Amino acid sequence: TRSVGDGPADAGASAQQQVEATSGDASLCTPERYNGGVPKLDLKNVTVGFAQSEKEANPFRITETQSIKDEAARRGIKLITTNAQSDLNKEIADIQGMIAQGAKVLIISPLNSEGLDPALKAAQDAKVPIMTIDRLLTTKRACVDYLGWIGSDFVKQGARAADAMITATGDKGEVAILLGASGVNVTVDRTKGFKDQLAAKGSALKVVAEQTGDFTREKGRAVTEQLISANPGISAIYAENDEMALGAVAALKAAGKKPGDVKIVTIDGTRGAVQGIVDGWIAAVIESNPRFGPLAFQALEDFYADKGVPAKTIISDKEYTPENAKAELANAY
Amino acid sequence: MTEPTVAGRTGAAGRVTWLSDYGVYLALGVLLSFNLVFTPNFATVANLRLQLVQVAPVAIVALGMALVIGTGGIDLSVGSTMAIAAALLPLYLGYGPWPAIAVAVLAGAAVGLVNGGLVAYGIQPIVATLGLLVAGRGMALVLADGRLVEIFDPTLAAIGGGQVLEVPLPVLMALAVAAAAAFVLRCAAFGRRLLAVGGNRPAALLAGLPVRRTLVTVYVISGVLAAMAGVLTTGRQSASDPSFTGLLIELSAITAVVVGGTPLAGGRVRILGTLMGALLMQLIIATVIQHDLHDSTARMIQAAIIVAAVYAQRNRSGT
Amino acid sequence: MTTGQAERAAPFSPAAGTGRTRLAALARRHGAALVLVLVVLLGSLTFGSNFTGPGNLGAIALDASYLLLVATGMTFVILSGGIDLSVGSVLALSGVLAAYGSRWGTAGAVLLPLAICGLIGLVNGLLVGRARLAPFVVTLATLLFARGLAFAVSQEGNQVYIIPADLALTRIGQASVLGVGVPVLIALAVFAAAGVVLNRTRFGLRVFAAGNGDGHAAELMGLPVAGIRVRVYVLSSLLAGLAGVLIAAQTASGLPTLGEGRELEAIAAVVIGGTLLTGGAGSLGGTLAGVLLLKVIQNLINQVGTLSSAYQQVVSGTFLVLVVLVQAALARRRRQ
Amino acid sequence: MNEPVCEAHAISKRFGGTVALDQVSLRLDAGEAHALVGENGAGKSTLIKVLTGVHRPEDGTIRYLGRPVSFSGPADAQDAGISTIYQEVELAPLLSVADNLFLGRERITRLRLLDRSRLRREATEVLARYGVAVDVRRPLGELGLGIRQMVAIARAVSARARLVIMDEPTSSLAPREVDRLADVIEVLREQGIAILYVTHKLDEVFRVCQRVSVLRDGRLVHTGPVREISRIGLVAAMLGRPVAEVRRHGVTSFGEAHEVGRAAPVLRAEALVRAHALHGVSVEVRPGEVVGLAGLLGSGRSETARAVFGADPLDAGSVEVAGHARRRWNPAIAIRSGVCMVPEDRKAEGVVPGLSVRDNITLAALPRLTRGGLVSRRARDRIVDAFIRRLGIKVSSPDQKVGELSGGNQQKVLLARMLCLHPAVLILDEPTRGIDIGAKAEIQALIDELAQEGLGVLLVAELEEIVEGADTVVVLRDGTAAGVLRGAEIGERRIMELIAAADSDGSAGGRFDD
Ligand SMILES: Nc1ncnc2c1ncn2[C@@H]1O[C@H](COP(=O)(O)OP(=O)(O)OP(=O)(O)O)[C@@H](O)[C@H]1O
Ligand SMILES: Nc1ncnc2c1ncn2[C@@H]1O[C@H](COP(=O)(O)OP(=O)(O)OP(=O)(O)O)[C@@H](O)[C@H]1O
Ligand SMILES: O[C@@H]1[C@H](O)[C@H](O)CO[C@H]1O
Ligand SMILES: [Mg+2]
Ligand SMILES: [Mg+2]
Repeated sequence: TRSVGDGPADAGASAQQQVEATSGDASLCTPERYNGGVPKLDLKNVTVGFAQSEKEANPFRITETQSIKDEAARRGIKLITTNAQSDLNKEIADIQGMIAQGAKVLIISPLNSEGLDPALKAAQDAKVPIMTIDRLLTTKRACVDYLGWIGSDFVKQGARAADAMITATGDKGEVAILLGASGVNVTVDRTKGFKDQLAAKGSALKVVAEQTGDFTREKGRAVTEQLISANPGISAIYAENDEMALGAVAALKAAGKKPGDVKIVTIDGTRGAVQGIVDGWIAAVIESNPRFGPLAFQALEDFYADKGVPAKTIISDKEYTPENAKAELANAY
Repeated sequence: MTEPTVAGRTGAAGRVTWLSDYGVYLALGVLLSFNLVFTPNFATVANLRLQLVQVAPVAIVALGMALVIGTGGIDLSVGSTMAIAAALLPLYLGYGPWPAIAVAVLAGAAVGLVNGGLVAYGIQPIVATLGLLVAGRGMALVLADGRLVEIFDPTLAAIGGGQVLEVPLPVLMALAVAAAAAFVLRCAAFGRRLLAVGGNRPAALLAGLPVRRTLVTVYVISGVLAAMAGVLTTGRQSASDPSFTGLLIELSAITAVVVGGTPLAGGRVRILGTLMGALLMQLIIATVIQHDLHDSTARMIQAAIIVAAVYAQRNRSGT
Repeated sequence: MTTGQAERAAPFSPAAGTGRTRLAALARRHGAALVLVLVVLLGSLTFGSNFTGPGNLGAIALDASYLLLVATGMTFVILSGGIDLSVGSVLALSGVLAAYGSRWGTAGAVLLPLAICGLIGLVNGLLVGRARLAPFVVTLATLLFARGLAFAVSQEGNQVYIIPADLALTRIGQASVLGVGVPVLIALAVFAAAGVVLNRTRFGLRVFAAGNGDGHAAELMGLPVAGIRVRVYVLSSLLAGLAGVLIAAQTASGLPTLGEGRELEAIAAVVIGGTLLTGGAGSLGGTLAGVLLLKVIQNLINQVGTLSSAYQQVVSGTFLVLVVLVQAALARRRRQ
Repeated sequence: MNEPVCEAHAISKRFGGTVALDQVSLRLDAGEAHALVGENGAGKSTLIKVLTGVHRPEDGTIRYLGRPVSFSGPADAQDAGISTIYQEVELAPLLSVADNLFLGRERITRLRLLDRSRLRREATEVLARYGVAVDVRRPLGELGLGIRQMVAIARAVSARARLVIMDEPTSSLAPREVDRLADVIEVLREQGIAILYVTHKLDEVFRVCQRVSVLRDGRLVHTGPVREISRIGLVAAMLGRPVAEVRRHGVTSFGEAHEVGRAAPVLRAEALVRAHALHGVSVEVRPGEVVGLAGLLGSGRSETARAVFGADPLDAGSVEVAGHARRRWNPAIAIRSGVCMVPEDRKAEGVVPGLSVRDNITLAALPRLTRGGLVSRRARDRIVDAFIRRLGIKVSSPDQKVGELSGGNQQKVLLARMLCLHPAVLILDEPTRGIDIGAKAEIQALIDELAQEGLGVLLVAELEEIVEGADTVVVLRDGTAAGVLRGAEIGERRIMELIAAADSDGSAGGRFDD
């Protein structure tokens, strides 16, 4: 047996998030500028709150929370955490609750790009700055509604997956897409990025099915079973996260397929998926690095040190391929 | 009142009775025909086998649910029980697959014991089992530290994916459970007791039947079957996934039972109908995915079919 | 009346009940409120102003207000002998429609969702009341349907509709009066009105009557049971819809994923509040206590801060069982 | 007489295969109490349900107050001024007595809100008129069956009705309440209200009603003034048998006293106490003895019967079977030790309607018929066949669902359920309630026969039946034994005296001259 998602301990330094680009550098956010000014604090003397959005049921979330906790511990900062279990209202209540409990700074991983308004407002009223990670609050303003954002470019992840898919398949055949959870902007972006890129490249690949796998292994498996039963011609699968991809692998195995019969491209970079490349089941993994801790706390430090925080910090996500998978396996989470 | 009002049954009595008894078969037939004609690669042994394998855990859970519903109860905790079983397997695999399975099944029995105890004490089944729906999932996550654990055990894999004479083991298990349930209901004293408790609990009590023991037993059976379904699922996907194993399966199971013609009020159980109900729901999902319809469309179609099926049975089942 | 009869009736009058049984009756009726008081006391002793501070209480109140709306409708449904599993999905659908309808201003954002939700309630009511289908199954179907429709309207979640910030609805939804959020005030007002309807009007009394037995008795007593059922389900859907609109106003958007599992939370609140799941007896006051109890517990578990979300589930599930167990034990003593 | 209040003409109603009503016509005049009698399953309740819009007839017309009508349901009929007490009292048990009385005609204030205080006041007043003194805020379900029936009557009668229909209103009433009802009907008649009165108690027909109609197998076989028909004639019409044959039966079918002798009691219950219900009742039953429990409505007869059987938990008291004291006592243990009970409320606590006659009969015998968890079919079918024959249960097959049987046959199924256990003591709580005269006679004869064979019987029944059938009578009052009568001491007057002993005005015994 192997427990999934307890990898970060032995990951090398290169596993940590690297900044690819920042934007909004012209007006870096500082306590004076933040929403009409917030008090300056010493992070060591205050409580920081972290609001996790989804169940810690997949390696991405496990690693994300752990990374925040580890970094807080490393820096000797007092941290409280909540988990909204994918319930938007609970995330709002969680954030308001943490403010009421005396958290002076917040790091939140928004459940979605919309809908956190009441929580943001409560934070504004209490003059509690919010650093956001992972999912971007698309319609809100940096340094007003929130301090800044660190995360991946999900559309680009999708586009890179398309590129990898074209390479893996030699640009021919039928592709099935395993969509992430419905109604989540990550799903929307990764789908858009993938399809747009295929179009842009004038790819000959044909998307024959798009079914939701809810970001879970079980659903990914069940759906793949049905899809390959109905379309034996499917020669490639684009899974919008690794869990679903691993479910798809299980389905292919059960159907008697051999590694490589169906090319799978996926996003996240979990250990299981990278191992899947090593084993020949998976063609490529586009990383979505969840180790937000160091960059997030660094941003807070920079904020209070008046160095300023850019509106957007986009991290550089790696790509795992058959060429580098074995070597990089230790860095996967 | 003494006799229920049965307006409308007078005229087309025969036809309506037929529909109410065979509505689910009719719906199944229609859906099957549709697929045979319009779904490419549907009529293959492999595809048929796939549908049966996928429905097996739901069917097993639904059979337990049918017995519970026969007593006038309901068991919302089955999904969480599956998760608990799944979470326990990797913890005890060190002692070998069979001890681990035994532990998982015992845990299912324990959950059933708590449910049954609460119901026998007089707590309404929905609330009693709602408690364990919430707490049970939490326990599973605590046990597994919230993580999915991959399992490479050949025995478990065989249970989940093996075949005997070309028939997958999960399917055989579902059929065996169905046969046992049907036999018990028909021939065993326990079956009569169960139906009497569901049909008129005070009467069963005054007839000297061990009402509480019957209730506890039924919930234990449901718990054990759910745990078995959890073991199957885990074996089949070679991973113990306490977060998602059995999530919302209670709704599928209840739907299968009710669509299969078992009244929620208790006092009557349809085993074959339950199997057919489960198969119907499975076929809807398969149809939707294989025709690449949207998830939202799938839900709306399911809703319509559920209502149509229970509408067809409304006179008989007295629901 | 003769003295003889008075004497004969005496042993059966409540005045003859012992002090102990009367206490038990009281405890059952107000059990949830009692436990609530205890929990709040415990919370304030343990966490002090982190718990009792206006910010925290305000957050609890806001979170509770949506559940209160849903649970109020659910109370009517359960009292009438039914159940409504569709409320969580209806709430989400309503939010999506509110955001969608906000292109036609506040009126569109309020009327469109309420109209559609009312229609869903009507379908529930007709299927349960007139066609006499089991409410559990009917509303299970509409649970699927409403969620499906919510996703369909938002193009499988690809399209998140935003409510403009300058819309009256958004401003009202996000405003607060004397530190109390407007949604809280609206929920309380609705709750109070519902209380009057349930306890002081003909319709309210008949809701109770419909829930006695299988409704057949009420029918033979000449009550329009089917009509009562229809209205109860429409009410439930409308209140879930209203909660959806308020959430949309609060969050300035309509998300189709909202409210999953809300139906079970609402049912739990109603039952903890002492309403019989089989119908016919219960109270709205109990439901309020039940709602607050659930939310306060959740808040307290969060206060612990380090408790993982899995433990939260264990605690709230166990708590639910304990509360109904205590109630059952009290009821048992009373019956003897 | 002027125009009838209600007139049904050539009504026919079928349920699937069975013809419940076949061309039945009935006229109800203002100020008359019209009795409707017939065997179980004759179609009486069905006719009432057709009149009030519960069922739609296949054929026939109904005129009400001179106009043809077709009510859409009970609500509609009630609005038109037809007020009905349906068979088997089933109001809203969880609602208060007051709410039950006025449901459908709630008192409201000008603001359209419920006028609770007025409701309570009027409810108390109305009930007082029927001699019922209860706290009207109490849930109805907490009260005994009899009281509930009185509430149902008060409810129907206090509506402003032109026609009051009563389907077996007295099935659970004691003589005193029946008297009250008779008075009420008298008052209603004086107001020009028409009353349709269904009953199996022929005394009431002659005391209360002016005209009588007889249904047999769904057909109207007689209608005419009460004074023109004899009791025997009425029975003959109901049964469809010649008068001479009917004459051979007495008032009840109980025979002479049984040989009880000095045998030790098989069952002895001592000083039973149950809060609010029993205050130290003791009962002894010897082999072959029929012990009757007599008392007024709510005096604790059913409570005693249930306590002896272990159906309700006791606060104090002891039960001894065949000389052995029992520490744990509940229905399962009672049945195993040979003490069996047929409960009063057939529907709520007796039959399992969805199960077959076969399963219902063998329900309690299951443990005995089971080997290794499996039911022995042969043994089961033998028992079932034997009892269906012996009790003359009318069924199409043992597989028929009990819910489809008429009341009398359901009662016999319950008797068979207990008799097939070969009990030493049989507790019967109103075994003939709602049962037609023929079936009643059969059951009485059966009790007699069983007692001859050495069975001890504890019987709760109408006074008349107790007087004729019991060897010993325990008279209950307010949950205590007011006295015990044996053999020749047993008589209606003596029993009423004991019941009335504590009643200062002694009104209870009023009308019971034999
Ligand atoms: N809803 C129903 N469905 C089927 N059969 C019915 C129904 N209601 C009545 N019957 C049948 O119609 C016949 C007449 O029944 P009804 O209840 O009118 O008899 P009744 O004269 O009131 O008898 P009782 O004295 O036992 O109350 C019976 O054979 C009964 O089984
Ligand atoms: N006059 C009354 N006032 C209030 N409650 C009454 C009255 N009469 C009966 N009861 C109720 O009846 C119960 C006891 O009645 P029980 O059923 O033992 O009487 P019974 O003699 O069998 O009469 P019956 O069965 O005809 O009602 C009591 O618990 C009480 O609730
Ligand atoms: O990017 C993450 C991961 O892909 C995860 O699997 C689901 O949530 C998204 O936000
Ligand atoms: Mg009748
Ligand atoms: Mg009685």
